[in-house]
Amino acid sequence: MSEQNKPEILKMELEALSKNEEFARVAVAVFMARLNPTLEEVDDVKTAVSEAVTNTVIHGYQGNGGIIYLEVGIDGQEIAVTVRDTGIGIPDIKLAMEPMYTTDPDGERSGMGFSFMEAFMDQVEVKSAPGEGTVVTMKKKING
Amino acid sequence: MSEQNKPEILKMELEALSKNEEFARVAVAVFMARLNPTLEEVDDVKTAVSEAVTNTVIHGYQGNGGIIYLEVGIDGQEIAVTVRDTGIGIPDIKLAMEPMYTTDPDGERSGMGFSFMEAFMDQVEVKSAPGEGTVVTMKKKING
Amino acid sequence: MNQPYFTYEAEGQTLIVHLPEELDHHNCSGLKYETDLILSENYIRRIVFDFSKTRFMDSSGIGILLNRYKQMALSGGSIAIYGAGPQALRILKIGGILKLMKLYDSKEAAVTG
Amino acid sequence: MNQPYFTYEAEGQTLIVHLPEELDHHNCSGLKYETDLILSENYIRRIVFDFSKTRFMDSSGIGILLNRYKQMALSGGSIAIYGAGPQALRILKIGGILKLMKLYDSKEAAVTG
Ligand SMILES: Nc1ncnc2c1ncn2[C@@H]1O[C@H](COP(=O)(O)OP(=O)(O)O)[C@@H](O)[C@H]1O
Ligand SMILES: Nc1ncnc2c1ncn2[C@@H]1O[C@H](COP(=O)(O)OP(=O)(O)O)[C@@H](O)[C@H]1O
Repeated sequence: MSEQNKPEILKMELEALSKNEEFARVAVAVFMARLNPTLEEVDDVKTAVSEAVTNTVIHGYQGNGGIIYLEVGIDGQEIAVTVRDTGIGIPDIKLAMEPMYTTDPDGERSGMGFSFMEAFMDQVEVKSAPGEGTVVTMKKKING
Repeated sequence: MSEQNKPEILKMELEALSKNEEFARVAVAVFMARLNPTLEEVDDVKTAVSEAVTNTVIHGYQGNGGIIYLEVGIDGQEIAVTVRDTGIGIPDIKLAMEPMYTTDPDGERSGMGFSFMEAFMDQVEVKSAPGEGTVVTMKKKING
Repeated sequence: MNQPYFTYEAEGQTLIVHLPEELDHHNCSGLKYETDLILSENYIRRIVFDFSKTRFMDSSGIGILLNRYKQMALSGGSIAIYGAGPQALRILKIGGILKLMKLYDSKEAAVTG
Repeated sequence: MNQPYFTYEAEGQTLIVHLPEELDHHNCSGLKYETDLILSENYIRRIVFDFSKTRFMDSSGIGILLNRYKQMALSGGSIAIYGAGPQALRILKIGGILKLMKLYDSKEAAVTG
């Protein structure tokens, strides 16, 4: 197998600061360039990453900071992004994933984060335990 | 202290593949954007990162792959980049850092990697042990 | 990282909000406070959002639009949008915003209505 | 990631090498083999390196230039450069290349010498 085709993985640990939301989505966009994605595919993944990372900052760590664990796997033409936090966790995942559902107190959130992840990726899986944290895994086939 | 001024750290683990040389330097460039660097300062850091990462791929892991550990710290206006491998290590660091010195067998290397790191960063520190690996730490004040 | 923040412009009873290049949670943080202040001190009948610099937007942008929509709906005012590029347009569509706010081709058209 | 590789162009006894956007170890990998092949099959008296697309270059680029310089010096040929932007220019200077190869303003000037 040539260097081109082997499965690859990138791991990042970044701080749950709102300014890292942009860094995270741009880093994933740069990394996935090797799949020769279309501009629209890059935007799709950037948006989904932005949603998941923003959620760790606001909801997982409630603005108090912490570490965001980001993993990007590339296997053939599929990209898998995992965003993990060790924050407060989600008591009811099904409810949390409903469109427009938000626990945001200041009312500026739309509750559409999970809907966007689902709209822009082929597959979204959420695992969470209250008090332990949340893992969001998203996959998408890049046709280019 | 506001979110703007706290020391920050970013950790990455990426595979020692030559295509990750570009990813690494671009990721660091994107991360340091928050310091409002000049274009020239960004190029300086990109070049130094490219040298250190390329060395892990070619020399540290001798083209056989492995993990590159990249850390970027920001403290005030100073950026610190650490590039670590667990490869073959460097028997004589002083010799290795001499301009034009290279152990490259196919003769396409210039032996200027360390010289460039020193030219473009304020400070370069190399720690290495044969059979254990190499750590290159580079610092630069960003004036913007 | 250029133009990270909102800039505001008033034209009569219309408030024009120039959105940043990256319309995400980080860059949205000050908007609620700032627009609340402007709306409380001025008689504003219409808010026009200028997307012409915006290259990226996520659901945080939808949140701020929905909330301004509710504010204006309460006071009988209106909201318009112009300048959205392909990425923002997709987000605005999927986020249901285009059912609530009219999209115009230019600033002039958006202000006039 | 556009234009990752070298392209070659022949003009009489001159070989023009169009360098990639990112002139690093990854993108340099095929050059030695390719130029060796071209030099062995053609009578080349001059190599002209076109930097006009190159936005980034590191010491890997210096390595390939120095080696082509040695090859040409052995056969009595020459090397020229054109199109270098600010980043490449700094690297070429610090790498000592500008003492060995002449820098021209245009392709025509570089080919003519
Ligand atoms: N990483 C997380 N940690 C804890 N709770 C989360 C996390 N991600 C999402 N949630 C919960 O799920 C809800 C819905 O999330 P989402 O659909 O992204 O909308 P929004 O971010 O606008 O609230 C959030 O309001 C929050 O209660
Ligand atoms: N990470 C590393 N692991 C092992 N050896 C290294 C490493 N980095 C540098 N070296 C040694 O130091 C020498 C000089 O490195 P450098 O100045 O970057 O020049 P070049 O990469 O062109 O050889 C290399 O040829 C190699 O022998």
